[in-house]
Amino acid sequence: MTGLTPVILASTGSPAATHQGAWWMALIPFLPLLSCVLCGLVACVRPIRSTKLPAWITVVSLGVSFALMLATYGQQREGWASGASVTTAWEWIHLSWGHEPGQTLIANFGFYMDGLSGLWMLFVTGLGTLIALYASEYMAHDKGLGYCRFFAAFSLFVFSMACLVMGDNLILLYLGWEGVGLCSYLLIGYFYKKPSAVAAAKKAFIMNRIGDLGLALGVMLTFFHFGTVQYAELFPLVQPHIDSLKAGRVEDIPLLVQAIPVLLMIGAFGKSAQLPLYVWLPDAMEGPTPVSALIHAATMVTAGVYLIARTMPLFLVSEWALPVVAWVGALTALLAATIGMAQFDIKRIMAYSTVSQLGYMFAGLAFLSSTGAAFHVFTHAFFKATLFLCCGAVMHGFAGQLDLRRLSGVMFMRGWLIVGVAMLVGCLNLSGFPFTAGFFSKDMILAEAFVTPGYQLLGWILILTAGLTAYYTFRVFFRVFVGPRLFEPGDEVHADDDHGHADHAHDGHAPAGDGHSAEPPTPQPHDADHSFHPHPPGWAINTVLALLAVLSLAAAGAYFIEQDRHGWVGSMVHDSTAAQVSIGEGEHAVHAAAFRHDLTHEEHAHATLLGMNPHDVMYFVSAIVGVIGILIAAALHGPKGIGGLMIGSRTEAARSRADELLPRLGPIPRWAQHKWFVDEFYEFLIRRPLYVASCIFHLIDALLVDGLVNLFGWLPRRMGKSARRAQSGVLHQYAGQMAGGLVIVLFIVLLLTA
Amino acid sequence: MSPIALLSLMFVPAASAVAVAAAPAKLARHIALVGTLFAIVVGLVALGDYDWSRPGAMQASGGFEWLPELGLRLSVGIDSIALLLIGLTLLLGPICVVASRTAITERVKTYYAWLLVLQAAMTGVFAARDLVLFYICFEFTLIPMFILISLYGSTNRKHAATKFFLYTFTGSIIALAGLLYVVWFNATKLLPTAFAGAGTWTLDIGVLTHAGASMSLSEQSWVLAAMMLGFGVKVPLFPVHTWLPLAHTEAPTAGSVILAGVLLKLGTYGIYRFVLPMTPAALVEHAHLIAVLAIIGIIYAGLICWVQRDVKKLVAYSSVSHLGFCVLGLVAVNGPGLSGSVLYMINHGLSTGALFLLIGMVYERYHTRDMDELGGLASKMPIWSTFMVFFVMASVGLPGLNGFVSEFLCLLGAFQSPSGLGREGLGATPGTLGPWFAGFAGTGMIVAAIYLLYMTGRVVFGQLKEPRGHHAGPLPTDLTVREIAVLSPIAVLCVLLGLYPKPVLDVVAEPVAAQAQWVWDHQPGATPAHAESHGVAAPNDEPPGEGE
Amino acid sequence: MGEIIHPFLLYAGIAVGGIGVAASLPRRRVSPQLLGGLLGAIGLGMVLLGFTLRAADRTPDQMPSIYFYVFALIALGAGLRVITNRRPVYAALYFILTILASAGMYILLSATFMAFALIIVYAGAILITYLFVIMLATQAPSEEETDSLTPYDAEAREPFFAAATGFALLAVLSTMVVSGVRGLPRDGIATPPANELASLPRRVERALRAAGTIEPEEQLVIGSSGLALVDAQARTARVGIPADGSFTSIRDVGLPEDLAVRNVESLAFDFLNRHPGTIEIAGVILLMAMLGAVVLSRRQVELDEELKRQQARPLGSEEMA
Amino acid sequence: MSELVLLAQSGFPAPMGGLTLAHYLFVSAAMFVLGVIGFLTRRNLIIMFLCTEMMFQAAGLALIAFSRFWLNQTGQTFVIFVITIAAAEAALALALVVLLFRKRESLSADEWSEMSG
Repeated sequence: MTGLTPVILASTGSPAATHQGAWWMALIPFLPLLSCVLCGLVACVRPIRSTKLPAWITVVSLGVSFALMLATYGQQREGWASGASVTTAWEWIHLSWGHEPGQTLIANFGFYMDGLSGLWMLFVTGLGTLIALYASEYMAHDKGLGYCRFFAAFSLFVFSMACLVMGDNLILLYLGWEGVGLCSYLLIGYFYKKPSAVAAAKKAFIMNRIGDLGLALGVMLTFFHFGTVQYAELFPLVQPHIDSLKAGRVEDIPLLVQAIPVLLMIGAFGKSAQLPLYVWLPDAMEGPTPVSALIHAATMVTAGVYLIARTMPLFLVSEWALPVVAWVGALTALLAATIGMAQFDIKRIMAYSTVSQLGYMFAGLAFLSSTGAAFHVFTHAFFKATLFLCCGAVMHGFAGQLDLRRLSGVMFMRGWLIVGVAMLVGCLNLSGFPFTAGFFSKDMILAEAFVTPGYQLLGWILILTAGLTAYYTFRVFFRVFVGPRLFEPGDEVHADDDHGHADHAHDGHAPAGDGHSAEPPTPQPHDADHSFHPHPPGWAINTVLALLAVLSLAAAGAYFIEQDRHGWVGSMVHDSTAAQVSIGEGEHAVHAAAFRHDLTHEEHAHATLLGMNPHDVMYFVSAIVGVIGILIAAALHGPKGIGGLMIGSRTEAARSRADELLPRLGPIPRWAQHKWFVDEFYEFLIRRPLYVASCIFHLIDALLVDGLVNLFGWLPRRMGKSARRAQSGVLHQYAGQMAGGLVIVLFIVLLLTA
Repeated sequence: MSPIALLSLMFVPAASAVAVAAAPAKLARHIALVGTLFAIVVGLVALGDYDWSRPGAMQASGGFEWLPELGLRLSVGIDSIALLLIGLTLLLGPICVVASRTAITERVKTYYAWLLVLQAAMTGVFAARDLVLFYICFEFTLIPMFILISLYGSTNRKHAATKFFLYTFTGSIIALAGLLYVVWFNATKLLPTAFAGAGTWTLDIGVLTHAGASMSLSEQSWVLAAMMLGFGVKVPLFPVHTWLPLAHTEAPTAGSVILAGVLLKLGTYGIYRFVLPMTPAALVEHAHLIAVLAIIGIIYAGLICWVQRDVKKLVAYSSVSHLGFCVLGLVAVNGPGLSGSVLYMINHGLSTGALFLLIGMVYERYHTRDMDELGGLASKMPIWSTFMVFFVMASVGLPGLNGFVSEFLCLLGAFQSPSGLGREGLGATPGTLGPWFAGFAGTGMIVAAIYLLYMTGRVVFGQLKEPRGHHAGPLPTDLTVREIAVLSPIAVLCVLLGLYPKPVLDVVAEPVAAQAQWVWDHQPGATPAHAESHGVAAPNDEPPGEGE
Repeated sequence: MGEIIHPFLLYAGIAVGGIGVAASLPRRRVSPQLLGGLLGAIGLGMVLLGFTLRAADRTPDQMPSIYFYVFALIALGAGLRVITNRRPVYAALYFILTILASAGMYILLSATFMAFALIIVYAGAILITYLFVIMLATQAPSEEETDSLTPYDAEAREPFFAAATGFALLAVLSTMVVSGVRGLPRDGIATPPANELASLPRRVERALRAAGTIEPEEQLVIGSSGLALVDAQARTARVGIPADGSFTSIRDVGLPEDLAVRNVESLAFDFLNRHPGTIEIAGVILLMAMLGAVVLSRRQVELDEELKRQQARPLGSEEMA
Repeated sequence: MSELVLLAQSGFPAPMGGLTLAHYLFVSAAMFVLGVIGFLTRRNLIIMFLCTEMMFQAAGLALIAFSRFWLNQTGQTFVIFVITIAAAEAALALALVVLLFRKRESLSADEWSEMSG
């Protein structure tokens, strides 16, 4: 033991110092849980089952939660600077098997509120409310049991997410972690009749489970080493290690402690869809679009970011954790962007862009820019939700059509303007167009890559990725929303007539094969199908989209509030356990790896990019890269003459200059379109061998293990069978055996007595 | 709480069994239901006297002379762990009776009578403080189960019943040999001055516990091997598990529920009650081996689940996988591990029992459990599907439901080890295993997700698929009120134990800590000073759970 | 072994006897019964001669009783005929002969009561029952085949194997006999005889009066246990004159030399006094046998054979898993 | 007191007369073996029972010889018992034989082998 004494707990002013929170803070998670139960009850009552009641219950409860969160913010914002507030609902796990430290496991249903949780909870509940409102219209065709199921799971998700974010210990975080996984499973598999949806749900859950195992082991190791899993006790115990890091004594930090973040990180990779566990997220687009927007874009997938930010002190003291996070993040960002460029399903493109952006956030964390990562999470939540909801609106209106080659000029159709504008706003944000929110948050991360020693290469990779992002984002926009008006309805066109029919799988994306074929589909003039008319979104969807578009632009404002503390987000993050590494701390950020790096390379010059301060120059670099990306997209996909741009050339829905260029690139686009065959790779390298192993085990079990048992049963049976012949039923034989036996026995007696 | 109360918990079902046998067949199930409910009432009344402040003590202990010439006493007594398991047994009683209503239509009297006898025997196992009483009850569970399987099972029932009987019987005979060695050792090798009861021919479990701990390491190892073989078959541990899928597949629904719910726990309870305290040194010495078997079981059985076509067989194999965690926690011999295991016994009984009930309900409607013939039942049976997903999630170990707490604690217990990866931290709990064991066992969580979701994906979700030539029976498409009533209490308990396991953990903590302390105090070369370092001041002279 | 019988004589005799018995067992074609009987007799003779020679070595003064040899030869010869005769009736009759010879040997052994009981119960009752049953249970001879010899009577089953087993048993048994007898005194008597006369006061008194040893007013003194006061060696008895429940002028008188317990008396004494439980058990056994015989011989409902067989099949053919 | 008197006192008037226990025991053994051989070789149920009776007889002879040898009556008492058993056995066995004969019209023991394993 290294003399870790509880004295540290007493150190006031540390971000880990806690004070009692208001009781109603516990309502923030439990209102959604109540809503979940109520939705379940509604499903049981036949007369009200097929109304929109579940949606309203959910919207109201989430709204109240959001209001409570705002109230909490207002009440406690000042307090967070001196420490988190904790509200304990009840004791959950409290097991004591000795009196020494480390022999009591306490994990309460306690809620921990500091800047980081506050930030997350604000957008979780806020976006949750908006998206629930959106979904109330979006899912209206499925009123009945499915509707109840959807909103029950939706509410349960918010509850789980709240537990994840607000939990005051790692085990409650784990509860939320798995809980959001469950809800994700249930909602991806919402259209349970579609085999692809069921498979995607399963894949998501299992992939997440792999990560969860890492997280669980990390939690156990934390408890094993520190004897507690409660943040309030844990982080003070980490402090000595950070101190020894600052003092340059890296070797004083035990290996065991360094292993904790490595395990936690696996969990984060799973939940946030990073390499190598990212493959579930694109498939998760099988779920209804609001789900994709809330869970698979805005909130759940950022849980990994939250985890790392929350346990940043642990990550700091590890030599390997943050570098791995950095590389994984950057490579994921690049890989996902390349795949996104080659997809045709707009929702999938958005999914890959999510993976890519998450990569940015991870890289940001690894560059010790928790603020940057958190800010990107914050802005990303808004603009990605906007993007997804726009895609959803398109899908809703065009009967499930998502193929960008079959849609064109949607923005100029009647009633679609709001959708188009919102989409444009989202795309600009995603591309990092100057002065949008995405622009500022992305820059923060990119600049930090050049500030932190040893990460320049990653910085360039991320800049390249930013360009690619701009390209594929606007590829969607140019193909689908502008240009000549044209559409083909999706495969749900006939189901349009019978709303509410259970078989009606609304969100199906383009039929399998279409998404993968390099050949553009044969355009079919829409008037060939007289029965179909796209129906523009209703008030709920429009309101939500408009609101979100505004919010996603307004999010940039957060950058300018409290500029001295790196914006509003920065100030929030600063008042949390992630604070140690917020930039501009005076004491400059260090972590073990960087420290090593410094030791080996004696020169500790201030980092520069192109000879200037990275933070300043990055505005220009990234703006230029983004704009170039947009221009390329416009040139390759943009319609002729749109918005005064002279470079566009597309006159038909499905034909663009890009299609002519594609063959020249050889097989690479095809490979990218097939997601670099990663799924197949996993299939052949992991799933298939595992399945074969299962079959072999099954055989072994039946033949060898059970065979041995049967052999043990067979032997006496065999012996009995052979001995059975002695029992012939013939009296003489028995008598002969008796007489012979008598002779033998007497003979033996004689021998013994002689 | 008096021993009379405990004995009456055995007596009530037994008397009801006689009543069922005597009454007309029409009344059989009503009498059985009343009997099991009455047993619960008796249990609750008796619980009023339970002293919650001393959960570790053997309460209600006492008994009657039985065959004094042979040293036999009808002595009973329970600590909180036995209390919990008896509670589980009592709870499953009426559930099984109600669940069998439509499934069993022939030879009704025999069925319910044996079901009740089974309950009496199971209660006896948990309540017994006398070795022979324990063993008689332990073995007596076989006969009713054998009859339930061989008379009311499906096609291959005779084979399954015989295999079940012979397999577990052989195992427990070997365990008995080990236990009798301890009896012999106590009577002949120990001086009467060693402790109260030493040097006499006694069958008192408490005395034998003391005697076992005084054996030499090699003796303990042999006794350990014998007992692990016996109890391991019952659990079932990896290489001796093959009777279980067969028995489960063939057994009637209620039989499966009891088999998974309680009978398997007899094995883990035996390990807890006998193996741990009687052979402490050998257990710590060989814990690795047992743990490796448990881990192989977890992964191996889990993967086998994946390729099953029969839903019931899948769940049966999942029991093998799940109980691997339980054994892992037991052999880790520390607070979290043991608490987790005890909790696991309860939780597995609830969630797997419920899964068997659900499968039985589908089987009653479709007369098949083949995943190739069934699918997408969510659209036809939404209530059933909701329950199914719920219990699958409980079984997967989703936090917030019951399975998680126990699974996590088992793994946490396995994680703790003084010989782990450098022990600089506060993790001062002794343990026999180490992080690697927890890591490998943890992959079982992934495997569990794989096979259970695979099953859910096929049976609950997907396109509706019904067996060809299916005719709707007398039962409605979705669950009836009776079936919902059967499942609901289990579901409620699952949520309660998942969100608020504290009451259970509280009562479990003390006996479990004493048990672990006992084991660590009886290591070769363990001194009170050593015991001090484990966090308990006084050297522990009382066997865990001794004294009223 | 040498002091009881020469081993060669014993084993050679047994072997010759065995060959004789094997030869004389009924066989379908040739069964040289005469030769077999002769060989058997030679074997028996060799063994008995062996015993007698050694016995004579030790007590040259006593002539062996010729009756024993006669009875032994008759008993065993008739026994051989029982097992070799093809006709059950003759076999039963020969068995009566065996019993009679045995009874003779009983008399030689001073077991007179048992000898007669044997003849009455065995030869008289049991064997006659056998004869009845043999007559009852014989197929009526058909017209063409007056001399109906059933096939199962005509042929012995594995005669050589059986004879070999049997005579191996004999060899082992006689070896045991010889080695067991070796250490015992030649004529027995180790235990002092039980003072049975004490239990027979009236008979003793009658003998004393007949011999005139006591006065008419004198009576045998009866002890508190109801036994006469006869001394341990059965030489004297105590007599006295009864007066008011007690005896006066008590004296010991010698018993007559010829006063002896008769065989039947001592047997009855032993039987009733020392083995009362045995009688009870024997009675119960006889009762049960009677009940059993009644139940068995009652005419039963005739079930079709095939039907029964089918009913029996499922139980018999049940495969153990 | 002469040996004869002693004998008489025990109810055994006659002397052994140059014979030994071994004589009788051998004859008894030989008779027993004849019974065994008969039981093994003959197929007629009645003769088989006769053979068992012969074995009883042999046992009785040995018991009487022992009784004489030890000068007590226990052996003879036992023979009474043996005769009782023999009678009971004869009654039951013959009843069975009659029963069996009624079923199969044959006395062959080979006819009855239902108990084959």
